Amino acid sequence: MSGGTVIVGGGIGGVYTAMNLIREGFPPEKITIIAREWPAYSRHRLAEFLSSKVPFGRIALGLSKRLSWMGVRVLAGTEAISLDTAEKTVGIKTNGGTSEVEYGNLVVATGGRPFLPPIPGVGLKGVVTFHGSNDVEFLSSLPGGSRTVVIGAGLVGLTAAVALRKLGHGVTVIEARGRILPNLLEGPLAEFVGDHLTRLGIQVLTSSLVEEVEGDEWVEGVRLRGGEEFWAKSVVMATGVRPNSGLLRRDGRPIEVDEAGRTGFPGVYALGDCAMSRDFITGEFVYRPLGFVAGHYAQLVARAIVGRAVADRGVIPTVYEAIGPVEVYAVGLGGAEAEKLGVLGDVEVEGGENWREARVFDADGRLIGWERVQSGHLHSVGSANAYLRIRELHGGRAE
Amino acid sequence: MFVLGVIYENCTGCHLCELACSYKHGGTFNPLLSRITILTKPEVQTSVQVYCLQCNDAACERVCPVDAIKRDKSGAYVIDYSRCIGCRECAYACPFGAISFDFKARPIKCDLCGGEPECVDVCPHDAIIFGPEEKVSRELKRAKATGVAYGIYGGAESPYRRKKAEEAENFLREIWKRNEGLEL
Amino acid sequence: MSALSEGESEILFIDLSRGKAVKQPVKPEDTKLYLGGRGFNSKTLFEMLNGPIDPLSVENIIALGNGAFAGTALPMTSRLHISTISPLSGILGDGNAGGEFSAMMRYAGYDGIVILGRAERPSYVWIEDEEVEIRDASELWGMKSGELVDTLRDEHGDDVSVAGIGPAGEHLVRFATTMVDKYHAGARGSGAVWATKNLKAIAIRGTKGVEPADPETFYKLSREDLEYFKKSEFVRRIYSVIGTHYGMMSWYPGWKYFQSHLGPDDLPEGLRPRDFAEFEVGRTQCYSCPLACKDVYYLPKSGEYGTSSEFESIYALGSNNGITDTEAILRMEHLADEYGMDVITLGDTIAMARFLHEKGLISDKELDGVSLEWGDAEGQIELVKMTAYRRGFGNKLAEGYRNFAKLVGKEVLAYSYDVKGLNRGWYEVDFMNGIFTLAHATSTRGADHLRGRSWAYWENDVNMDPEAVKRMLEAGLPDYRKDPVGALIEAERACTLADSLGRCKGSINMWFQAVPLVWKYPVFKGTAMLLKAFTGMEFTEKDVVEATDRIYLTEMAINVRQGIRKKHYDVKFPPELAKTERFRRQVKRHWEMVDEYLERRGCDVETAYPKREALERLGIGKVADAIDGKDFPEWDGPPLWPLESYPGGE
Amino acid sequence: MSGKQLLHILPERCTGCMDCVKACPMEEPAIRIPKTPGGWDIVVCRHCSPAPCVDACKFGALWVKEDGTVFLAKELCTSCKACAAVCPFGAVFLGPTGEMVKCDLCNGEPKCVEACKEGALLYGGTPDKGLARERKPVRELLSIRGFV
Repeated sequence: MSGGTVIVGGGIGGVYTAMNLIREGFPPEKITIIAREWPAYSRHRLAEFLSSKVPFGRIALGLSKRLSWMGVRVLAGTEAISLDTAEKTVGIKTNGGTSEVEYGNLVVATGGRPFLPPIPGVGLKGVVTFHGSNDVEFLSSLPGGSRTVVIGAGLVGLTAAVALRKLGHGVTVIEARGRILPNLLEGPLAEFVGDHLTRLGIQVLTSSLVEEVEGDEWVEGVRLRGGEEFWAKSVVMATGVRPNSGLLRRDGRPIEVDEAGRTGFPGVYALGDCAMSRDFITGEFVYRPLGFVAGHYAQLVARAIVGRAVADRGVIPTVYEAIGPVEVYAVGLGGAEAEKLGVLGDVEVEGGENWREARVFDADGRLIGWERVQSGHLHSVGSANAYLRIRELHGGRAE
Repeated sequence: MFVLGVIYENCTGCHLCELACSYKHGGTFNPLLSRITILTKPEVQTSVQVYCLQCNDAACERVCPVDAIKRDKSGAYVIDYSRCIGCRECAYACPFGAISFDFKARPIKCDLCGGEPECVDVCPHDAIIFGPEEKVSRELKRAKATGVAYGIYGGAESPYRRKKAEEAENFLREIWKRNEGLEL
Repeated sequence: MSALSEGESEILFIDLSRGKAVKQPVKPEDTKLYLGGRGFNSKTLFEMLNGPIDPLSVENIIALGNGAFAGTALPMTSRLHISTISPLSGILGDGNAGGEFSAMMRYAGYDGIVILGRAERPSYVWIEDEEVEIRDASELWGMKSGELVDTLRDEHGDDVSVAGIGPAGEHLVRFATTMVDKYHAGARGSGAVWATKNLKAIAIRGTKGVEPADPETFYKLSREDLEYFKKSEFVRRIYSVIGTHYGMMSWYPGWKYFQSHLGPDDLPEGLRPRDFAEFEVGRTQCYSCPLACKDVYYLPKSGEYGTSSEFESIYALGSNNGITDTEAILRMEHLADEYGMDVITLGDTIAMARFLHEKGLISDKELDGVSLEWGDAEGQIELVKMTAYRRGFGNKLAEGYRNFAKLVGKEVLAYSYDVKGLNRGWYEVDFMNGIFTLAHATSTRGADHLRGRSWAYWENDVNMDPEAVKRMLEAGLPDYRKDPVGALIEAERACTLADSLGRCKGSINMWFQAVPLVWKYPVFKGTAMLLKAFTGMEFTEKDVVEATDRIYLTEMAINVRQGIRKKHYDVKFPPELAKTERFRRQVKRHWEMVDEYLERRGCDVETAYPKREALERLGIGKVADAIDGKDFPEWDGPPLWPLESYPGGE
Repeated sequence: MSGKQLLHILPERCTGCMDCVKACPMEEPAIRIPKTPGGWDIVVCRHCSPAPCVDACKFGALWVKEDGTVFLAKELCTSCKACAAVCPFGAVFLGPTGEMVKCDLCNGEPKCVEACKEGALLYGGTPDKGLARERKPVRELLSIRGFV
């Protein structure tokens, strides 16, 4: 397979790199995808998969099938276990057996895995994450009216909570930090979302640390540091994602890449939830395990592999989510992330009866982030404006 | 503030303003690309002039989701095409239909030619005027009164039309007299 | 759409027999040779016909041409030129109409539409840019102009322009017009030709616009021309107020079949411009024209609105018939628009009938109860309707001026003051140093005032701007007092040019109007500058002059094939006068002038055929191939059909 | 027509009959008619140009077809919702199955326009002055001045 491109990972990052390579004129038969699960599916549809009980076919990516038809070699049920960058080979494991695959270019798109905090009891049966189809299959098998605790009030946790609530379960969300969606939204906006969740009958607890997940074999409840206990038949751990970077580094940190997704090793690229990505606004490399970031780098890596020049400024985060009746928009940097990157200036918040909006500025007063939450129909929102403004203010058009 | 006004009573529907406008904004003659539109029905010499009134607190400006419409120093709301996303929200918001679209479906509207409107310049019957707000509204009122006198709005017979024709006849005789003995 | 030179505009051939539309790009060299409009039409007619033909046969074609400057901001350029072999005269018959059709054609990407063949059933053509569709028109057949346009606008949108025919065309009235947008008529009988093709209308919408090769120069020159008319006191105080009714004061309209002519002080009440102003509710004009020469009138008795009552309709329908009832004249004019008939031929034919009746040359028995008393306005309204539908006596009137006389009897042909079948009344040769009679004789469509007559002596220009006339003379415009033939040829060039550019010349018969910028750059220099800026091709004043000569000689050749010979360049007088010595002398003078004219035009003085050397010098030797040494049956008007064989004919 | 075909919305004419929603051939109707305090709003893709959603889509699932239609290829969409984040009108939205929903103009023959009896949805080419004639003050003037 010398000269061929081997893609490790059958998720969004891997699949779209293959597609973009083909678009760039790269022969499909010279592409190999090493995929543990196949066909690839979209994690963004897990909540609907759960709450509307749509068949798996609807969350699967139609593109996976298309790639097979086009002649891309897919090694399904296979895992990459080792990498020899000198010999340009990847060690793989299939059905218990191992072998080696040679590569001309290697794309590491091994994704991320849910982070499980070191809390006693996270290994109990009934404690799941919200990351894969098996998690969702378990949750959908719960008898109606079960009690569930969701730990972590990020986008994943909240969409899971709403989906579970829709199924008629009693849901409690527990967040360690001071507000829900702490990385995404400013306080007043988070509060707005929280109010609506409460109205849905979802109990939301912030600044609450889980001390222990209780139970013998099966989970029975959750105890907080203050001693408060919540009885639950299942616990969803939505406490973030960590990179699957083991193929390239041992420390569990995301793989460092350049603007075109190149790692330090010749012919080796990395993208998606296992790797860093560049932030458009600051130009800094950050760890941002979001689907469209993988999509962005899938374009760049494909271009770099076929030898086209890549001059890329990075990604403007553009997040939308419907959390129950609330629509959440976030474009650019949130206050928390801006602070972490050291560019936070002012934050302005305004709002009306059924909406709240925040604008985040850097120290020079330039717009770097825009957030909005709203419920019910509003004729138009300023998201496009924020997107254009940020693009204008910070280095022209995004590639 | 300078404003543009169209005197309905004077407009005969020749469409020259449309051609001038489309030339001024794109070097081509195409009434569909004009920022001013004269809907005409020549058989009853009537027309409806559709043009931007440069409203105060204009709807187009307010609804634009990307803030691409701004008022310039001549008082015209101008579309910034580097920002415009072509969503046509402005056109739907304009109660007068004064925003239309070009071939690329970009919205186009009157920009008062930066303070020197070409349509005003070409109008052969002084039906399009540009000037201080008070002056324009005075002109519009005067035209309305003349129109009533002329019988444009129907109603009683008007001596005005006959008088104008008589004046024309007399002026013709005057010209003949003037040209008598003219050496060519 | 950009400039002509790039060949981006097309000629659209609609073959109704085969139900097909074929497009051919306009070649830049054709633009250079024939300019456009009338030039293109005449070229097409010459190339596609192989005469002589019966105008009402399926062989005939109709060419619509919009003129080189159509759709631009150069003022007064929206004339649609319509050419065919005329059922009225049997020779080249062309005329132009205003409205918006010609601009729309340009915006749709066409510089010519040629209609051939015959559709199986009543049809109309719908054109929207590239798309051309032949559609069923059985519902439209029978409609008057106004209803036709309204119906098609309901179907295709308010902004479409419509050219079509009214009931007069359907009944093959030989002077039926092509009607554009209800009120704009193109004369010489093309309306009947539409009907022989089973074609009721063409509706068109164009969206593409037009872009000159050098927009900046072109626009600058156009603005200059526009400003001239805007500033003119004559235009503002007379022309935009009374329009062509100006002619009632200035042009000596005929009274009771040219028995006398009314001077400005003889105008009876009811025929003065001020009388017509009573009915006016507004003024309008064709597309892109600053003049507003057309009145919009309201008729209280019938509750109708009409527009563009012109001098011609007032004199032909009114004074020449002894009618002074203002509202009745307007109503007849409106009916002529609705039915689609030429007012001049209509009025003059009726006037001749009255005259012949008065002389006892038409008996009461033939009249079938119709009154032919001078001044009978109500009776004439009835006659107009009868003519349009070829009912009763109207069936004969519908044959048109000279043909009508022929029907009455060979002996009355002497009272048909026509040249080549077209009527313009009679004038003494001595009048205006012979140019009136000569102009009528040499016109390539028969006696006509719009082929050079009034231009040859700057009739109206002097009233508008004597200084500019002086400049024109200084620049070498021939002076009719010294060189009437030269003056006429130059004037014919001006008219040919205007027709080919799409410029209007009809409204006030004026150089300034017909030839762009002539008041500033005499004589054809301004036109050359405009053509250069518009097409991007090199154009000199000489090129312009040669193009108009090329067009004129091509038209002569068309007529040669239809049987026109030198004898048809004759001049008519009332038979009583023609016998006198004074008139015999004038006739002799006329033929001398004709000889000089033919010589200077490059025609054979004996046969009046255009000479090969002249044609070759102009680069159209192929025209000579088609006529040289050939003998065509002598012209005596178009072949007339038995009266009962016309649709509706009794 | 040489230009692009546009779907025009005139919410002031909408009576909320939902005929357009019923007529939409998509599994999840791509046109929505939410109630507003003053009447009804019409939410449907404007097929903007340059469309922010096309710019934001990193998966090549949104592109502009030759006729100017902004097209969503379901097969390429991952439901990352970046398009929804930048659409000012909520015209590209998350359907109940987790897939994104967006109007495709029915390949040039929009069924919603056919269904709308109120004339609140219009479909026409550009450039065109049709919209001007549809505005209320203009329509009134047209009728006052004897056009209709």
